[in-house]
Amino acid sequence: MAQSNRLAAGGRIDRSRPLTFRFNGKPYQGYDGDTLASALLANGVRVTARSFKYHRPRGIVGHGPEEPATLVELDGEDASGNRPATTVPLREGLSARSVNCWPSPEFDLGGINQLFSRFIPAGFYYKTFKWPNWHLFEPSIRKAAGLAAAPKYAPSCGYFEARHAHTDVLIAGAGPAGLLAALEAGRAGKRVFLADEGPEAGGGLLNRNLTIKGQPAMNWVADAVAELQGMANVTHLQNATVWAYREHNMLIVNQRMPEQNSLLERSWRIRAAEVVLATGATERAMVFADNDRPGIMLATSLQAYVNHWGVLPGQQVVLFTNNNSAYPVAADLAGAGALVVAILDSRVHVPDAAMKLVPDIPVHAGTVVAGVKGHKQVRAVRAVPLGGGAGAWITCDLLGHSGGWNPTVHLWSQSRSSLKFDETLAAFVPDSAAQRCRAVGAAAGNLTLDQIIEGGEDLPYAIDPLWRVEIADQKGKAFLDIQNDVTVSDVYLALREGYDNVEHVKRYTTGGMGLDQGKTGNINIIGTVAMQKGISLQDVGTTTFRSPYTPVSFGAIGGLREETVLFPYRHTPVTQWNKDNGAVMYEAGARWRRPGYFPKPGEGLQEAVNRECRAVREGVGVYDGSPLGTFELKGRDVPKFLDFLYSNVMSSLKPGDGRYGLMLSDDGLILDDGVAFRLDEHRWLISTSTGHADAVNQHMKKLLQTEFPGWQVMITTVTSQWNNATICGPRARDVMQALGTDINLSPKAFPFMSFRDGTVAGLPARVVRVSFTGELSFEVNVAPRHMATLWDKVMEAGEPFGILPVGSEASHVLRVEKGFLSLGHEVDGTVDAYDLGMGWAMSQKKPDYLGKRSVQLRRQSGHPRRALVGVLPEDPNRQIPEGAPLTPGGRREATEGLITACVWSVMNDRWVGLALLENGHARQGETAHVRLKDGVIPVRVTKPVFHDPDGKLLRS
Amino acid sequence: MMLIPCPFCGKRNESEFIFGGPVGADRPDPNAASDAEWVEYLTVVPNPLGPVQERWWHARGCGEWVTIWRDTRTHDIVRAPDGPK
Amino acid sequence: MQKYSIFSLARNALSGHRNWPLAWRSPALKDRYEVIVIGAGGHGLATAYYLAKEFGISDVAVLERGWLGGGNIARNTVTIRSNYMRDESIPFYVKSVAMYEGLTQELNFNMMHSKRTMVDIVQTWPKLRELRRRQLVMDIYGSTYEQITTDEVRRRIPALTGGGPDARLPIICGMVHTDAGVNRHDAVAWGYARAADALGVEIHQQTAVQSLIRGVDGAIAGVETNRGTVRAAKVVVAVSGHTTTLTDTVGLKLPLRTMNLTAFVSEPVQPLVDVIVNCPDSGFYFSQSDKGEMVIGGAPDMGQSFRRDIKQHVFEDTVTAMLSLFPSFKKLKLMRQWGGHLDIAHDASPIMDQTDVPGLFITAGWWGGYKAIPAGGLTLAHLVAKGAPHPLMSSFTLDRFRHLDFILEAGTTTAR
Amino acid sequence: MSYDVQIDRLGRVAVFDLKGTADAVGAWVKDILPAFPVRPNTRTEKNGVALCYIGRNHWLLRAARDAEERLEQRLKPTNCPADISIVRVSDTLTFFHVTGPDAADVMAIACPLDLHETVFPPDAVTYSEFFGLKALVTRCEGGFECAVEQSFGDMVADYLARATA
Repeated sequence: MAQSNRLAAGGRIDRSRPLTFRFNGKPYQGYDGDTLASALLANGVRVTARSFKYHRPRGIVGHGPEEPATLVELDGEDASGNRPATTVPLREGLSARSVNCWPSPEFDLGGINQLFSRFIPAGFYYKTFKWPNWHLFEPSIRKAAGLAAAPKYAPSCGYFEARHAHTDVLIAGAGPAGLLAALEAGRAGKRVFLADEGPEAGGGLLNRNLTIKGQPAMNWVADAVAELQGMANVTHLQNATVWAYREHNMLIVNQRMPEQNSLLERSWRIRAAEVVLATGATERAMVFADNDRPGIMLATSLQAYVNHWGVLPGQQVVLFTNNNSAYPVAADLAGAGALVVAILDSRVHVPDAAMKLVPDIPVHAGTVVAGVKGHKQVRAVRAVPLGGGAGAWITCDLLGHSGGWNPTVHLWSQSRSSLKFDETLAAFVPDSAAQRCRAVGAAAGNLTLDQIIEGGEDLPYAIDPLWRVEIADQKGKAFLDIQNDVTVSDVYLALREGYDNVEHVKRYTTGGMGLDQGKTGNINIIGTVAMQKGISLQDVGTTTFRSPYTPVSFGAIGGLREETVLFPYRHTPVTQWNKDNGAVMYEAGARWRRPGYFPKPGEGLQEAVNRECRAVREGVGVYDGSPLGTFELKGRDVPKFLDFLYSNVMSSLKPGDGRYGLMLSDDGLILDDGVAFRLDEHRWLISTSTGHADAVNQHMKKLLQTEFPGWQVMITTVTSQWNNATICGPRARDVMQALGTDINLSPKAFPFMSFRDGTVAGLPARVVRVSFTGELSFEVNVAPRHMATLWDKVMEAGEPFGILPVGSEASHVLRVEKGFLSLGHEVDGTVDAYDLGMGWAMSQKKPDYLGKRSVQLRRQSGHPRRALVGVLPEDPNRQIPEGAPLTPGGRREATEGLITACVWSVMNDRWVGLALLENGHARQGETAHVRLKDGVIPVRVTKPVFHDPDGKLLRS
Repeated sequence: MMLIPCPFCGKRNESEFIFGGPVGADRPDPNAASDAEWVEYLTVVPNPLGPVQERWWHARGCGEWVTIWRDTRTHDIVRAPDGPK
Repeated sequence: MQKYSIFSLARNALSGHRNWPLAWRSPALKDRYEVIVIGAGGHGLATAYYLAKEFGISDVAVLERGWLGGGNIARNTVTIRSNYMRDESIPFYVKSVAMYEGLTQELNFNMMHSKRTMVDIVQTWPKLRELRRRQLVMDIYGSTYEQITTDEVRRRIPALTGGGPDARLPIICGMVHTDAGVNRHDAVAWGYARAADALGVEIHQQTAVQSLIRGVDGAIAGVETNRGTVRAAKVVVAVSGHTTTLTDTVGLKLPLRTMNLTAFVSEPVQPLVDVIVNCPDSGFYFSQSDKGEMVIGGAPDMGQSFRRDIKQHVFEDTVTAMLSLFPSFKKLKLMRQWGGHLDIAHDASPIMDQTDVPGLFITAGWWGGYKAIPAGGLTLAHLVAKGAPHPLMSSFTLDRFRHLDFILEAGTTTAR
Repeated sequence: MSYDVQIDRLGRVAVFDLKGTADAVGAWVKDILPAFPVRPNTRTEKNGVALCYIGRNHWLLRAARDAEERLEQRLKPTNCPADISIVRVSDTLTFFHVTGPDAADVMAIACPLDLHETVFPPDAVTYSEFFGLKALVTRCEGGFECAVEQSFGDMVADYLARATA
């Protein structure tokens, strides 16, 4: 397994650590420090991919994240798809496959597309595949599209992590400019965070033979890294890509291969006081016929393979450039033993400084490449004078081209900072900053080392832009976007058809929409559009740079935050008891998990619920009411505050008494219902429904801080300071007696809607007489520290009376039998208190309270209202699905109401329901019709109460 | 993720806050306002291409209701209240 | 209008595709039109097309400050569905879905409409109750919605391996909306533009309306643009998030706010999910594009915004929710993300109406307005042409606010 | 453990919620309180009783559980004047200690605050987020103390375990 293209010496690889890997099933060998790309080139592998649309053979083009051509899919433990081969670090046993071709890139059946490529120009699918319809074609199109296979499993071992970080200066990029910025800030004692996407610091210096003050530039890099290492205030990460620049100077970094082996990737959310973008520059491609053939690579990438990886990808090299940067490349290649046949320079005058570097290499000024021989491998290129002419074929096995350089402005642009087109550099460069950030080094347009660091020696840039080669008799596709197979003629077609905005061109041709986001090609598309329309590149403008800078795995973005962080869960001290006693647990709003019902072995939901209901109606039951929202209000102005907050009057309450009330929003919708108690002159306790506790808290605080800042009302949330066991049913008083209490429980001494403090079962307790079941109820409130004890004692004391725990399903049945309101069911934003038969709760006395005016206004409109009614299906054994619509005569017409609840009533031995029905109050006794898909259910309209209509029991 | 200046706690992550809506017109006297005035107060809020006054509740913080001016084009917070005396 | 077909494609191939005509003209801007439509987005272009096609009004100028099809239609998640809850909404969306299905043929432009059904993943009982309620009302209007078991959900969506019995929010069941589909958003804009142009409608890009002009009688008289004054007795504002920016110039007060909604796509992968997956309890939805990308949407950002950016915490919540149900996506990569702004009415339902300024029409408050483009364009054109609301949209007028008769839909896909 | 930390879930702690102006509260119970902290989100301490200034006119009094009854008798929550509010809230919070060399790393996963000692000194105490929940964060011997709403205690314990597993 000889590495035929590996140089005898040189490169930043560890030749003492050979690694074996597989590519498309074949075994190869490389070295530690290689990327998959450098190892493949070392092994002389030329065809490494097939293109997306035409399935043309493709090789490796670049050496970093800009790589447009060779995407691979990794197998095994680190399976992941669509990875540029140039960014895959080589590991022992690595196994990779080319994407997008079958069975292999050497012999790809999809290559057939090349034959009818002329029939599938840009946007062809908008014009055909219409008849008979898209479905006929979609499956095959979908199969053909899509690059790698989708991941099948989550990583079987290891985990992702996301964390927060804060820094004075965040520096993106550890090339010379980034290192300089880091040293400066670090020495000044600032907190510095330096992140670089590569495995090693140095940026462009890693790939070139440059000197600083006469010494190899990489020596300077080593010293800088060492000094930063010694600073406690500096965090320096490699393999860490800054991929997003958000508002308020928050940037996101994706770190691969972090120090902890079980950690796959780490996501950093970094808040920086200042940001320095030292993201370097990306070499861009030349555009000429068949510029995508394997063996045609970016010039500086060739240099990188020689200097960084000790690989010489070919023997006979031609270079094609419009700027000086190809000349050092030629020198390095020649130095590595390659035969540099010629440098073709589209510039008419080549600067002497460049010529000096290559005394023995033929340089053809004012010359371009206008054609390529070779299909799976470049064999010769056609050199033609800029003005046209026959030209000559030059034999070679490698073509390096440099269309100039683009400052890497992705993050700059993401920050909303502006770009301008610099005519001398023929590139878009940072203009004015929108946030506290600055660009430095090549990212700022300082493309040569001497501009960046004192004593740095480099050639001047000297570009004369050439956006595309235009030679009359040029044949073959000239690619602007190699990854998406977008050619110059595609752009012409788009313009010809009127898709002439750069965004139209991008969307119509898909140019720049690949995984590489057109890092090497977009500028040529813009240049081509500019030339074609005869306007400046500034006026054409760029398309939006969007995050991420390079693709990021979702796992890292999610980090450890799994669904429980998104949907937290809350427990009461009785939760464990519930589980131990076979409760089926549900989500009960506000993140509480509560028991739905307590089935006995072999018992279904309905039997269990019936059993629990019968216990409450005929004996006694108990439920854990802890999740109810509870707030203590204190201050002189609480009474007037509550009178504004609730639709009914609360200020008239005497200490020790409570009242049920409704809260409305100011636009007249029902916000919540609950009970308010007056503890003493200035202390009040209010309870809210479980699901709305947070909303009510927010609502109250907003009113007090923004509307009535002068009012003296102090609110303390005590939901979790009080838990309660609510004992309900005809035998509830007996159970209370059995528990033992110093509170006089007689109806006279302790009437409905009042509370008493005392001890129950020896525990300090506040007992409240409210009822959500319609039965005699005692809500025994204790501190959570006592709740488990209380619960056990209640079950023990209740045992002789057949006490049962009651779940939310039975509670639902019991409240429906009583016609008690449930916000989730009867209140859907369309009804008001009058519709619900609770007009009594709408105070006429109070001149103003939240929602009063809006309810009046809404009722003035004269639109028909839907009122709460009871419904009895004519067939007592016919259940009605909750939510089912009521329509006139059950016909297929607009609805006139809906069933809000329907339960099996053990007391009535039939199904009973509640409904919102148009003009319902006037329609009692009539028949209404529920419309189902498969029929109509006639129902009798009744009052919305099916048990103890006068409420004697709950007051008993 | 913005940094919202809480007068009590200083700048904090937006995720500590709950959005409290833009600041609309003052609540008119419901017994004096016309129907149209009442509806406008309830439903119409300023929606400028520029600074808007809005409220954020420091729910996972000190509980302060913070009123700020924020530019809807840039999300820059252009005016914020002072802390407690 | 040149007929697009496999034959025209073949014919043009032989001439190197050098003879394709312009998809739309770039005519000179006149100083007066019968109708001005502001905004060459989905609703604007559709309205212009139906004005010409259905109501014979072709003296129409569509004024676009940027490039046609560059509004929210350029950046949305192309979900087309009619599973709403209220009588006011369902028939409108049923019509829109039906129109979309015929649009490729009508406009002779391949919309790549893929009627691939949507599956709602139900994880809480209140949500199931709400969806069941929708199901039976939808049935009245012929919109399909069927409950399926969790096993069936997993059979249809093999990648859905989360949400098991021990999950925080276990999957209870699924609801299948077979009418739902996706298509190619750019094609919708370009198809309407091309067809409207062929009927005589003028589309003027890079023509920014700076303000509206009222006549002495108070009625609308035209618009001021960066290219001068253009007059018309009827002006339609179809600019999504920027509605109030324009109506403020004539002192109109509208119950609208502009909010930012983001979306993102994964790297392209081989076909994996062939339905639209919607997870209302978790707060995200996605479908796989024909190119292989997962196109994913989540909840809107809090607060008004014209910035079109991504809120990291909102984005992370969406990703986290997705990974909880689709753990294998941990290895999938984010390829691109973006934000778009849209305006939302006080009751979160759309507004299509003539305003208090006679002759000034708005179509706004579209909260997921992509699915509404065909019906929205048709019914608004009806309103503009006839001066009376189309029966399908008569509830969406401003009148509902006069007595606070809100249309409260729990219908947005991202309600969490 | 990939992080070198210790996670402890504390037993109940005595906590009282005090509201009202410093003057008003001080007038009622000055003798048993440490000096009122002046800077927001800081705390003072006197013989085992910490006074945390955690909101406008809002303090938390924190002490060992055995001090609870004694403090309650002195504070007399039910008798205090109208212009102040004193409520026993010991049961509403569950306390965790994250200590050890990597404590800051674990905190960085759970909490968005900048906890660098230059920004978050030893006497700092504040409400912030902890795994997305409202939490009271402060420093303790060798690390950090976080208190969350008691009913979320199990969840937070679970998440701390995951973050450090």
